[in-house]
Amino acid sequence: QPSTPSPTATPPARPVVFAAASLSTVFPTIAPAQYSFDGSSGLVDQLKGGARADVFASADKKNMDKAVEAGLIDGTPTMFATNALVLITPADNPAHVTGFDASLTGTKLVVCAAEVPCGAAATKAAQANGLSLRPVSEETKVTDVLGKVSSGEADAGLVYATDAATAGAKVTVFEIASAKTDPNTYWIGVVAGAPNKAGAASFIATVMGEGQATLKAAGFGPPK
Amino acid sequence: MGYPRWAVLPLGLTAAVLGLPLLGLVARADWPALPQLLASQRSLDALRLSLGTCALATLIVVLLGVPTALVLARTRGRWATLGRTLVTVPMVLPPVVAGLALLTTLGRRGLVGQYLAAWGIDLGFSTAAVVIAQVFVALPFLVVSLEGALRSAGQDYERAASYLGASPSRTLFTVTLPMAAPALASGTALSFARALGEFGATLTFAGSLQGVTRTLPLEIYLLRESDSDLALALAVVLLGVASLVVWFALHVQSRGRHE
Amino acid sequence: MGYPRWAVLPLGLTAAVLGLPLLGLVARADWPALPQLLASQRSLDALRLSLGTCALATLIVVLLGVPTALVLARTRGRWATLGRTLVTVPMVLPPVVAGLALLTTLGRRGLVGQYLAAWGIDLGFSTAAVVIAQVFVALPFLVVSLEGALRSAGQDYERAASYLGASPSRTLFTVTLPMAAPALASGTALSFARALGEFGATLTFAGSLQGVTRTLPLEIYLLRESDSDLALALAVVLLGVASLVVWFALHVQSRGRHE
Amino acid sequence: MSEPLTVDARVAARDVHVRFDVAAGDVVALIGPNGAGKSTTIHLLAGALRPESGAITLGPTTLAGPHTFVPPHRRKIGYLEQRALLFPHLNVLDNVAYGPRCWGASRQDARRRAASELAAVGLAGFETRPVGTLSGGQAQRVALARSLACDPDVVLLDEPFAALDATATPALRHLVRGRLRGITTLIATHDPLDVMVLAERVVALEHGRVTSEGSVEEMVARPSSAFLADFVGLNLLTGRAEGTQALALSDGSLISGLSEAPLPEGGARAVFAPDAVSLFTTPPHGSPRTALRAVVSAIEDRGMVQRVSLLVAGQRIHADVTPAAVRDLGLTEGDPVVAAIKATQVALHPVPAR
Amino acid sequence: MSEPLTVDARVAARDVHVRFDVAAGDVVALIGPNGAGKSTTIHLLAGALRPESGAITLGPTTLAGPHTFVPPHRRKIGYLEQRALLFPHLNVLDNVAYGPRCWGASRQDARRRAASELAAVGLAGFETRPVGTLSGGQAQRVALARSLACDPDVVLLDEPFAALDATATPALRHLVRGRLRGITTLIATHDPLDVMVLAERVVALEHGRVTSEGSVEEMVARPSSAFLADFVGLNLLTGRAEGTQALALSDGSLISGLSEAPLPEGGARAVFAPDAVSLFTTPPHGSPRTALRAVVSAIEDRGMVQRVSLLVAGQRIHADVTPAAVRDLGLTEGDPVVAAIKATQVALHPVPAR
Ligand SMILES: Nc1ncnc2c1ncn2[C@@H]1O[C@H](COP(=O)(O)OP(=O)(O)OP(=O)(O)O)[C@@H](O)[C@H]1O
Ligand SMILES: Nc1ncnc2c1ncn2[C@@H]1O[C@H](COP(=O)(O)OP(=O)(O)OP(=O)(O)O)[C@@H](O)[C@H]1O
Ligand code: MOO
Ligand SMILES: [Mg+2]
Ligand SMILES: [Mg+2]
Repeated sequence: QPSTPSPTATPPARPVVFAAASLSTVFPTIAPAQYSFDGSSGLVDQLKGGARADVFASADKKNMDKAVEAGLIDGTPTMFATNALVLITPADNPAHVTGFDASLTGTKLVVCAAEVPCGAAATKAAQANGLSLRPVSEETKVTDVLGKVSSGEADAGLVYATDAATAGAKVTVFEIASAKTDPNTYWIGVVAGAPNKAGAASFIATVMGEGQATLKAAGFGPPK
Repeated sequence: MGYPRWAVLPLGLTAAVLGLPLLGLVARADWPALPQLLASQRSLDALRLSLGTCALATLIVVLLGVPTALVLARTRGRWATLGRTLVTVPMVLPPVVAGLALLTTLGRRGLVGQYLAAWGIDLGFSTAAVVIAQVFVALPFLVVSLEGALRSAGQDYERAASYLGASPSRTLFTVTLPMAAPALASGTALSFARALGEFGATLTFAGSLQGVTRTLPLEIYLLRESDSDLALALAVVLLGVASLVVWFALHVQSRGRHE
Repeated sequence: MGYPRWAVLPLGLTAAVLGLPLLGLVARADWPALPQLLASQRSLDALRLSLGTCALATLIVVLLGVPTALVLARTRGRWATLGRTLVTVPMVLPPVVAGLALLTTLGRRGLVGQYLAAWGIDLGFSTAAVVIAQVFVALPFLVVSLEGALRSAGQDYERAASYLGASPSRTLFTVTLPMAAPALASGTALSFARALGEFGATLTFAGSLQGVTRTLPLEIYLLRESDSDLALALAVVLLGVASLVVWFALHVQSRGRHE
Repeated sequence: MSEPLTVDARVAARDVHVRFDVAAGDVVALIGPNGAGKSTTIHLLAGALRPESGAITLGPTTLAGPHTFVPPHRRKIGYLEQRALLFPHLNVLDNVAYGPRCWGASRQDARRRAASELAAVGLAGFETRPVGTLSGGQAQRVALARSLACDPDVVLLDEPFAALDATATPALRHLVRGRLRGITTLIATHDPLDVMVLAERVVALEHGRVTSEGSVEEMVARPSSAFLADFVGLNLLTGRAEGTQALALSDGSLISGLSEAPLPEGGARAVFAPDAVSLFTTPPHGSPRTALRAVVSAIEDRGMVQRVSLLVAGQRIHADVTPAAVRDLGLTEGDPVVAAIKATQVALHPVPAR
Repeated sequence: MSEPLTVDARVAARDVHVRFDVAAGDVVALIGPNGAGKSTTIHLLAGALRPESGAITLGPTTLAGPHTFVPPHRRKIGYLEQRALLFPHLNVLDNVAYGPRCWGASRQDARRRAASELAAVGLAGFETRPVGTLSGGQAQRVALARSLACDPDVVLLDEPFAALDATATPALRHLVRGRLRGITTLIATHDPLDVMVLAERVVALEHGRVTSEGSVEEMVARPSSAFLADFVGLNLLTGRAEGTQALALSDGSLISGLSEAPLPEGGARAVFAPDAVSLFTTPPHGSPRTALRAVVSAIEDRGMVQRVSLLVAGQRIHADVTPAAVRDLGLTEGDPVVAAIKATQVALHPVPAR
């Protein structure tokens, strides 16, 4: 993926940005920076371990809260995007799933484990729709759910809209109405003791500003 | 005697490199929460599943790996080098890629899996898939380490056995393997350890369902999402179990040898 | 001769178990996209970084691991068993846990890291951290496999050298190691492979900064977020590089031996 | 049970090309200088080496040929190498029991057999010793017991006694001799006594080729090369046992000597060194028991000694004497002399029986 | 350069407790049956084994004691084991050059030295051979060259000639003899000839204990155990060289014999077997060169032979004759006799020099 530098006011030096892995495609197209991508909780662990970073972008509120609690964030973090859960099936939909409904019973359904953000969202969605899900696997990463569905290994899975977007034609997408109203939230903040505070601030400004269009194009929803 | 005295310096460094992080792990683990954690059904399920699948995977690894190591050690020239390269290379795959490779091959629509599926055999999301993933990542370790030892040891004693009337099979079981016992034991311990720590391939190929496919490393990974310190405590448990198994294997082996 | 004829059956199974997934990988990779992928700065950076750190890590592993294996192989009793257990056990850690262990020990606020930080040495998230992570996961493989071979080989030739006036060091370099060359080569290949495939510990301990800590497996991991087929193509590149290195090591080694 | 052996085998890499036959049940000594190809030949027979061309047959079976190769473990051989190669993970008894187990004996039978073989080599009581704790000679004896414990069809011995202590060798040689009766055997050896005591025929190798082949008698009487002459260095007279301590030649003259066991009736050999033969012009009166009428057939100058060839009852023997003695006695070819040999310097052996 | 050696060492696990001294430059033969402790003693001296109690000293240096232990590589020893143990990854030349390299020679010097040692054992031209391609005897010769190539202070030989072909042994023994001049040496051997030709003193071991110790002469004259008597089996007379082919005893009588190299002036030994001694009542006229006046001091019945002990110029020798001969000659103790020995049965050696 060639990264096109955005024509913002160039800060003195590129900030170091710790960002959730799900942002790895979109962030580099928003602004140049030194990126380190990992799962959000992994990034919190790294920050606790003394990693030098300027910006932390988390894929959920829980991990951002953990960071704040640990005194790793300067000031208050900002929500910069949302991401709604969707149901996907392989392109040919072999189990004839009709949506996030009873047609899922008896299919090979994969979801995220309750511990990870997409899993928590799945649980909420199931409750909202009065479904009791019997998944064959509770994945630890949303990419693994996507991988199993797009390879046809599983009949259906719950992923974020952005993930479904990367799979393109390999999957069929069913929107979940309840999820749209209560999406997963993305948060960003300046890391306490950041060596490049100016760079950090300008990076966040870019994300909140012209970055929003890029995020939208990648499937993210606007911050609430 | 037997080694230069300066060798204890690198030995000490090795002890530091390997030992300090383990110490750090133990120091940071959330010990008070451990008893409750261990009593939980999830942890017990994961432990049971891990031990069961690793035992089975190690058995399969030994059954397949020992003859493979033997043939490779006794073959010379291009083919042997090719075979040894092929056996070594899977070790290099990041576990996630290994899992993807298994998925594209044995998955429902995979190279081989589609025929298996037609026969009604569906490996996906089953405990069998966990074992397959473990075998795939652990097998090279046994083969590579045993092969090196067999090659170093030479064939004098095997020839002596054949003159006494021992068929190649009998020679293998009564001479080659007993004499290679230290290497076999360490190769097996290596494979068991690799299988027990296996994470990425299992996750990608077999999924993660409590009691069916969620082994201890997967459980630890999941636990980490909510509480890293608790996850570390469970990792220490994994470490303890592994230590016991490995220590026992080495102990039995060293007692079995005549001094 | 040299092995029972039935041994080719498990050999074939091993070939299938290890070979088919590799084949599946190659079959599914997004080949047309590969040239462009390889030309990208990110891929090149990752490849360069991986090869450099692995070479350095393997060097350190050999420097530390060979004397350690020697001492362990030449020591008997409780201490040896304890030492061998300690060396084997880190292999069992899921890589992510290994990374956490490193972080809690060598990180800026870690057990040891805080003192290093006071001296102005900051290991975290630097290329040095990548090498340390690789050494931590790869070192046990060399030690365990070489130790088994040295123990099997015995000490007759080393004694002969000492009678001729060779100090333990000289004996090590002129007799022990040359005679253990096959085991040393395979142990080194094993370690190199393990370091090249290392992913979880690196990610956790060293982070994932392009050109600094983002090695090939990390790049593959990231690429998978957007396009798994492209990730597989890069994995095949990793595989190719590893094959070349391993094949070369084995080839040189087998040419160096007198028939 | 025993079968004839034919060997015609080439190993180009070692520049070895050997061709010879062994009759069923014969004991053949393979002799030759270091590097002559003795061990290579033994390896060919054992199946450790496959001939590049030629064939090796045992009775009706082709052991090795252009299209066949019987692997070592299907050849019922008793093979003792220069190195003992005892299995380090088995104790002494289980080492010896290994062969019988391979050929189908029950664990108990194999152990019983092993214990008796061990006793035969003088190592009763060593059964449970780890082999790593044996002395060099003890190990070699265990290896000997091990190689004989599976009733081999063909026995291959490669310098079997080289590591044994001198006082133990005669007894073991005697034991081996008894055990080889009727078994086709090849012994590679550097010790002329092995040849005289154990073998019927000799195959001499030099530079990888058979340079001479024949009965022990022929080789001793007419060594065809310098090595052979040097190697043999002993006189051999064949006759019939006369009582248990003497041997009668065809002309009725008697040779007194000593034998390890009482001589059985039938063919017997008297073995003595050329330097044990004293020459007199008239029969002396002294301790030497044997005084043979002989005719000088040749005198060869060998520097410090003169080798006098004698014809005794149609057989050739040699006497080594100093040049001074030849001068003193005025010996020339054709002279009749009396050859005196002390009985204590003559070893009597039965002709090795098929 | 050479130093005296004192040994007082115990290895309980092998039930070995040996105690003996070796004077500087002496060559001592270690003899004893299989398992007696010869190799164990050699291991103790080489440093392969540490004594559980006692001490081993070389001149002023304590090699092993309660608080000291000099490791093998700091002892300048030339050690040849029963197994050749040539380094399989080095060629023949580099195997031999290994020792000199260890002791600091440049690569070139070490190779030059190695080449000459190889030539000395008759293996010139084998320099670049991989050791895996050597025959058993060739390998042992290379090992001998290797152990002597670093100018050792103490030489330890454990059955050095056991694997060599019979025709090559005398030459090598001669070579070793020359090389050992002035070097403190221990030879464990089963071959009486090694003792007679190479050694000044003998230490006899049985069941891990020194059962007898003394000069070769004393041991031969008065063997103190059945094993020794059996082992020796040879007569030894010491005198002074008289010309190059004879030896004069203190009473002036001469013994003719053969020697491998011309005898130097000074002390010399005549070695011959008891069965080579013929007894006469009057001097006979025949080929035997030597006729010694002797007195019968004892007659021992050994079954098939009678061992007649004789006093010759104050030294004791034995003659083995048949019972019939004793009867014929009517021998009893105190009788004067003439002992005749053929010169070709007498080996003359210089007394091994310090
Ligand atoms: N593995 C081998 N590869 C190549 N050549 C070899 C090998 N083994 C022996 N040779 C060579 O083959 C020839 C015959 O060796 P062989 O071992 O048969 O001799 P030998 O008669 O048994 O001698 P010895 O009395 O020393 O045991 C020698 O020149 C030797 O160097
Ligand atoms: N490694 C060992 N451990 C325990 N006992 C041993 C060991 N090596 C030898 N022995 C025992 O010690 C005793 C002395 O053995 P040693 O090897 O010294 O005998 P040796 O005199 O050299 O005999 P040989 O003539 O057979 O070589 C024997 O009883 C032997 O079994
Ligand atoms: O990369 Mo995430 O934090 O699992 O969405
Ligand atoms: Mg040989
Ligand atoms: Mg010995």
